[in-house]
Amino acid sequence: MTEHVATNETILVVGGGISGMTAALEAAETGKNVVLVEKNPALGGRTSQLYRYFPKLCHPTCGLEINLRRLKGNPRVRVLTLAEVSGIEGSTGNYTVSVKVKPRYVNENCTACGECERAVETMVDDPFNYNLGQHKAAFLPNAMAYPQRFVLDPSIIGTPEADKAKAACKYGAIDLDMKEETIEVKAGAVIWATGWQPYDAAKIQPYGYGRFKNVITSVEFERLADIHGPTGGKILRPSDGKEAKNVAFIQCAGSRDENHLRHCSRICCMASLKQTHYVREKFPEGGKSTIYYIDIRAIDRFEDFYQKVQADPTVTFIKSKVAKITEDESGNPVCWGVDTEGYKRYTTAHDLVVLAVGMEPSVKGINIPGHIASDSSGFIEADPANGAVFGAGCATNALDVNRAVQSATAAALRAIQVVNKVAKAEA
Amino acid sequence: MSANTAVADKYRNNFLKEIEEQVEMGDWVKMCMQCGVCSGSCPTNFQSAWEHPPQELFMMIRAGKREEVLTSTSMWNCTSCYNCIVRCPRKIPITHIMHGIAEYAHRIGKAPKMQATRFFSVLFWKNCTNTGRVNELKLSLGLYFKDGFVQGVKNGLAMQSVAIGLIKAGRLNPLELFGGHKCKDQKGIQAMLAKAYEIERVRKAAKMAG
Amino acid sequence: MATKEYAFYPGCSSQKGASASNYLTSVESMCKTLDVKLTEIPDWNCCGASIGYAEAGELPRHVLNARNFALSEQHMPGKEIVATCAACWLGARETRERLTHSETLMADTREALKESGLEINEMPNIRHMVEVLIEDLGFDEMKKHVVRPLEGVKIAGYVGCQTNRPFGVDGESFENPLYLDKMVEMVGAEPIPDYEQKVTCCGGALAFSEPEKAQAQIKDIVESAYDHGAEMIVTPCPLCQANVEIYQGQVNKRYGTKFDIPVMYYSQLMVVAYGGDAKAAGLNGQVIKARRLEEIAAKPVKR
Amino acid sequence: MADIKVAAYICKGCGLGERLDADALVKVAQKDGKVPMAKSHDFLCNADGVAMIKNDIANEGVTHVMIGACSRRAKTEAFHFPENAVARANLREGVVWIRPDTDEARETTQEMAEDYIRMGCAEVKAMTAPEGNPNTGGSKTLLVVGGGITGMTTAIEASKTGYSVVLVEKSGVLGGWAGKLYKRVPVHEPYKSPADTGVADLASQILADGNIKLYLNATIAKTDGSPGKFVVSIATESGATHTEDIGAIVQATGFTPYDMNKLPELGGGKSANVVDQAGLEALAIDAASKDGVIRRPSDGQPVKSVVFVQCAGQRDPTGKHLSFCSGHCCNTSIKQAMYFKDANPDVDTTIIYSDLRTPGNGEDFYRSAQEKGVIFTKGNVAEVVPTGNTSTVKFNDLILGDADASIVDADLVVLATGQVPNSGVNIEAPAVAAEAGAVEVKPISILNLNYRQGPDVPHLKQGFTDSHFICFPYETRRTGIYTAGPVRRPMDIPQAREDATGAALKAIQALENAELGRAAHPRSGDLSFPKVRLEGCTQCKRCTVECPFGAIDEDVKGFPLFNESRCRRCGTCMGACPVRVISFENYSVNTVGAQIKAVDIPDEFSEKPRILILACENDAYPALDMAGMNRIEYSAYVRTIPVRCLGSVNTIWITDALNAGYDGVMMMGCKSGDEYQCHFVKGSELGRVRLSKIDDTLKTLNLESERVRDLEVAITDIQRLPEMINKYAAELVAVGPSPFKGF
Repeated sequence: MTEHVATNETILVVGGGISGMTAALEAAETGKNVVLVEKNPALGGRTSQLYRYFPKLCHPTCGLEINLRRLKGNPRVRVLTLAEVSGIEGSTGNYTVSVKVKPRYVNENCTACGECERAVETMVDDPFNYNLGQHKAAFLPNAMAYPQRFVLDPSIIGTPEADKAKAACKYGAIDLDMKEETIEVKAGAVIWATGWQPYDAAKIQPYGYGRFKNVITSVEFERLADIHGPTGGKILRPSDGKEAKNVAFIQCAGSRDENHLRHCSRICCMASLKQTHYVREKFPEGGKSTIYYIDIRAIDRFEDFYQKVQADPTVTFIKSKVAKITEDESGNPVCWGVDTEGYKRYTTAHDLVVLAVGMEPSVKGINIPGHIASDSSGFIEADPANGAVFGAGCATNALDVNRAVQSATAAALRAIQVVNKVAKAEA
Repeated sequence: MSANTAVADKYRNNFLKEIEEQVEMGDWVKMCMQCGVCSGSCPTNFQSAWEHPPQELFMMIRAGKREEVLTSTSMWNCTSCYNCIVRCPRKIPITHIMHGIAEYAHRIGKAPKMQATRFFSVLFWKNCTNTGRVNELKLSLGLYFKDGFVQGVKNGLAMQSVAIGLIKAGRLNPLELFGGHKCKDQKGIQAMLAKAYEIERVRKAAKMAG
Repeated sequence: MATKEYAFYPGCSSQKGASASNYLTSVESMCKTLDVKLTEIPDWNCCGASIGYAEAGELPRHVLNARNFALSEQHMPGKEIVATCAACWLGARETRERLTHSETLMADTREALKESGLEINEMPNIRHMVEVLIEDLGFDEMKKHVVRPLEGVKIAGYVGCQTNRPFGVDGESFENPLYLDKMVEMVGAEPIPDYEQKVTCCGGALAFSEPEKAQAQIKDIVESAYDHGAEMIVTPCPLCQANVEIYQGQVNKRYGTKFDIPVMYYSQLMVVAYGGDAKAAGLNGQVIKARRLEEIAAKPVKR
Repeated sequence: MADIKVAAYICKGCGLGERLDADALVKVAQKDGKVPMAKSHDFLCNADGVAMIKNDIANEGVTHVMIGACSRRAKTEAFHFPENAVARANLREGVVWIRPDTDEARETTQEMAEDYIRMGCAEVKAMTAPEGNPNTGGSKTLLVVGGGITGMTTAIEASKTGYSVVLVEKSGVLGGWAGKLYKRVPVHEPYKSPADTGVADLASQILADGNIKLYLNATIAKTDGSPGKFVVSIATESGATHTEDIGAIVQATGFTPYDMNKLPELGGGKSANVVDQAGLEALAIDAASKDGVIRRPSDGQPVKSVVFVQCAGQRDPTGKHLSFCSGHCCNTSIKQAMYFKDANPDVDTTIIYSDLRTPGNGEDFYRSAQEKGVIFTKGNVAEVVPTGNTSTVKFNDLILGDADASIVDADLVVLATGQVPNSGVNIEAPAVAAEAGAVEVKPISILNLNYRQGPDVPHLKQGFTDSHFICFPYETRRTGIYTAGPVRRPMDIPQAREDATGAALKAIQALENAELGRAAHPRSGDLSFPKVRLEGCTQCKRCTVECPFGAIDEDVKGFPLFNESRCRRCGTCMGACPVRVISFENYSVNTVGAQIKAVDIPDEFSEKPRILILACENDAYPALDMAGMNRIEYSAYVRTIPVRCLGSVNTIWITDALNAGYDGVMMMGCKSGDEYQCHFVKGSELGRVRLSKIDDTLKTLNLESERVRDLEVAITDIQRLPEMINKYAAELVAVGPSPFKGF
């Protein structure tokens, strides 16, 4: 990866998740120069935090490995991490984008040898694991991290801990004087692929997320199942570390709900169906899943997967939006509601409740610099008013991975159309 | 209605339209997506089951089950706790619809005659609109004596300790029986309410006529 | 702080000799300390309460509430209406919302009001006393007047339904509102923030018509308070107070329990904490006597 | 290649210097590796270290570089020397990070490192720097097959990007199924009402675009060639055949509605008043051309009540009908119910569904229908009984628990049947059809590919075309040919348009890369390509049969004919070849074989077994790397060689290893089978099939079957793999040393 100078034939991609990486790589492999901006210290985004994909139950890191290999071998993509777009000026074919880059305190000399991590003692919350666990204040963001370079948590800068890290590094990779800087990047087109965030489950008051430790979100559950996660891949419940064998999955936690998200987030049904597999995988004996749902939306080719899970005797489906969750004296969350098929009331205790939280576009509520038209849910709309700023992936709609990648590939073409015109005009 | 037309009306809009026209907030019934969160949120449904919880009533309305809905005791179980309203993902004003269906069933004489809450509800409204203010003693006695004098005495005796407790605490005044709190402009209130009833009657009749 | 003035809608149960008369007593003392001036709306009428629905119809119910708005406007133009009763507050607020959003309903209401020679020109704000305390005065201001902290008293904050749903107090959660706990803390007592029955329905009017249904819920509410070691329960709602307090004997008979826990209004706690005596706090109005509070109220004030 | 000059560089950073004897490694490189220039460096990946290597290349004539440092997955950009042959000896993740830092482990750890240096030197010497496939074509024209929404969108988007397009439509009009719709589901807020289909607009754009050459009433008679130089014959109605030079192809052949005549229990084919969704569109278009009232087909009376039956012949677990959900039908029925409600709110419209599926903002559309008074009933329809001019719909009302619910006197019943993809000939089907004994009508080929492997793109299990990959939706098994729209997966109009745009990009990318002689995904940019020594070929045809991508045909004499631009560089042909005549410049039977032979095999008395690991570079090798990063220890007796795919593993490597005295061989590759995770589709499966036959070889060598172990591995197996390795090492101790040691 050599650095190239961005021009108005460059495509700027905002967001280094699977959509952003796809858009960047597809454009670069078609011969275009790309600057890829990611706000986290490593690429990968939300999918890299998943344990498995539905419906194949394959591992997202597998595709990430391929994408990273594509990236490492492609000099046309310049990656900026810890970077956020703070302003876009100009118009189609001629944008100047301001990018705010936060200090990593570690430069490219880093070999990821890990000596700084061993030297530092301070622990900080680990956002890669949704703060379910902690890591050292000198850390590699995750096992697949690209750039494969450590990061110092800003909280230790100016403390003896930072000095310890610096002293431990034999390669002059730690630079405690790094400052936040804003750089300007020229671009002919911009692809906005900032993805989604899980809906804030604490807002769904009856479910007691935040009040009851054993009520967690679906994205957190992924981390519990993942070998790189805070429990080393064991499904242990947060309150007492007990094995959570009897797991409830609550669909539409935030989605299809006018008090929260009006749209259907599309992926959550499939995600829960997939997660019943984790329960079965980790507890071949005694694992039990209950899915509380309104409609199971196993759309198109995914129907098979639903039928397979339906045939599984350890999985129970209850057509019901759970009304509320309480906690019993052993810390078990208890679901209250009515099975609307046949009107059966239930108050059922589980070891763990997993809320299938909805998808909220990351751009919602954030002031996107420059003008970008979005719908009332905050998803970026295809609108001529957006000029050559194109949405991609979950920033545009609630999409599964496959559709997000399609969307990103399409966005790459739209951007290429713009820069090709620029190139033609300049030739 | 003959049995045949009843069959023909199943899953037709007729009863739904009737509810929309005649019941307060009835035009929300069609918005239900049968998630059941209302049924699961209802406290009385959990203490002692409703025959048909709200979401099921809505489906019955849409399925044209007129008799079953209007003669049901279910909506009379509502305690007006508003749990269903705040949790409904469709923001359907379920509490009001429950009251509304009950009111309509009562209005057209379909409501179960012996339903205690129906009786109390009527009693309460009459009590409070009579003078403009509630007379708690008369209200209680009215309830106890709803099933005749003998039963009334029994009911009263059963509640004796409660009443004595309240009297001792100065929170139940036996003298309320002979007058008690009232508004000054009772006449104005009666006239105003009469007018309100009249307007409402005219409006509902007009809706029925289409 | 300058005197705060409001139009006051006490409601039927707060009248002299009625079931919540002690609530009114304590509110009056509390407001005196806090320099809040409540002026009763002349000739106010009943809100109709939720239970009146069978006979009420839609328009008559709103007209009933609108009459109070009109009277308030006539006598105290521009003043916000404050209710102490949850049902009064909710009934009035619902009418306000409905009339604001439906021109037809507003026109019909005006027409009916004419019959009693009244008119509405502006919609008043409808406030619950708790809102006034929290939003207009604030916890710091309320706390300033505490001269006799209720030290060591463990109190379950029972919020109930109608001050909580569907409108609730701004910034509070429907499922776990914390303002009563903050108030308990403010008067120097010990709250139980994880008291899980704090928003359970007391059964409302079903306590009269179908007591077995209501009492099942009352049992849960009281039992859980005991489980958390509460010495008393505090509530902002007259019907909650009455139902949870006066039926404990009946619940004991039905379920073989031995409940005997006092149920107080927040205003009573405040009056005692503000140095008021038992009478000013309306403690004589308890069916289940609040001995602990009476003892504190008898103690000299720490200055 | 003429003179090669190999240089070995050994890094001492990241603890390598402390844990290993670097001077000894330099000596091993010189002595055993026979490398003229070997150096060590304190910090090889920094600017100074890289500059040293670059200087040697520029000024010392170094052509081949062996780097003994970290894994090839680390510092890839620093050690990027595209003009040179480069090998990496993984001393960090592969040696010191997986070994305990103890005195007793020091000897075996050093041995491990020395072997990797030997292997790296041997490998690099067997390599040449890849130069790219010279056998390229330069056509910049896209062929789009299908003139529906998807095909039209692909054509327009490609043209907008500056590429010319040949668009072939088999019917006489553009528009496809969307052209037969009255209106479509809205795609913008407020999602309240059906919207214009947009078909006319797209069609006029096509007709006005000089870059798009349109063939109507035309089909593809033959497709020859490979990306960048396809030659496509187009047959037109007149009987004339036109030939076009094509760079890449997008197949957008759409779908056919599932035949409702197969659903007689739902009234399909039994009454004019029972229609499918397409039938209802026709009624709506007809009504719109008249008074706007949708009428009962049987007698022309206005429809007063209509029932929509969802999932008719879909989501069927019995295998009788379609097993999948077509995704769009819930929204389509909602839209169609609105046709009635918008015209006359008094028409009763009931939608009977089992799961209502309106993802995303479709939820708003669902709400809008409810607002308009459409009744939604959760139930399973058992029977539709047409009598006279009406029908009775019998169903199980799942909410009201009424198994005998029925709607009588429905004027019209609409069956929401699914989408059957128009994916052409299923090239893998004949065996299946024969088994079932059924006489199936032979489907008509769409692309008529003149490929050895068959005339169309392969199908997935439900008849849709690729891709099977979640992260890579456009990875078809026919390089340079992409499918888009409902032929690929059930989809609605907005999705099809998005898909069409993405496919246009992939097609453009494919023809650009083909021109440059580079590989397409997943080894995108790879300049190596297969070379065959035909003089050694025995015409066994294994390579042509096994190539997962249909890259190899046969020439008239029966020799394999490589279409390099179709090749994805997996090496499956190389693995298949019994006479080992196929190789890549930087990956060959020799590059791996030389590594196997370079390992120093201790004698049978040393109690130091040797285990060869052939690890797929996509999943197994990264998993081993991450085990190293997590400092998970495993046996010092393994020697790991990354391979492009298990499919590229030639059994000679295994026999060579066993002959050389290795005690065991572990093969680690991705999941194969229906839910395959192999990045080369069939590679790992083919590798395993070959391996399953190795037992015979073992028998002839008089060796135990435990000597070879096949492992299905995922990239997350960072704990499992070390466990498996250690377990296997222990098992081999029980089996005893290989009898071939010391020969």
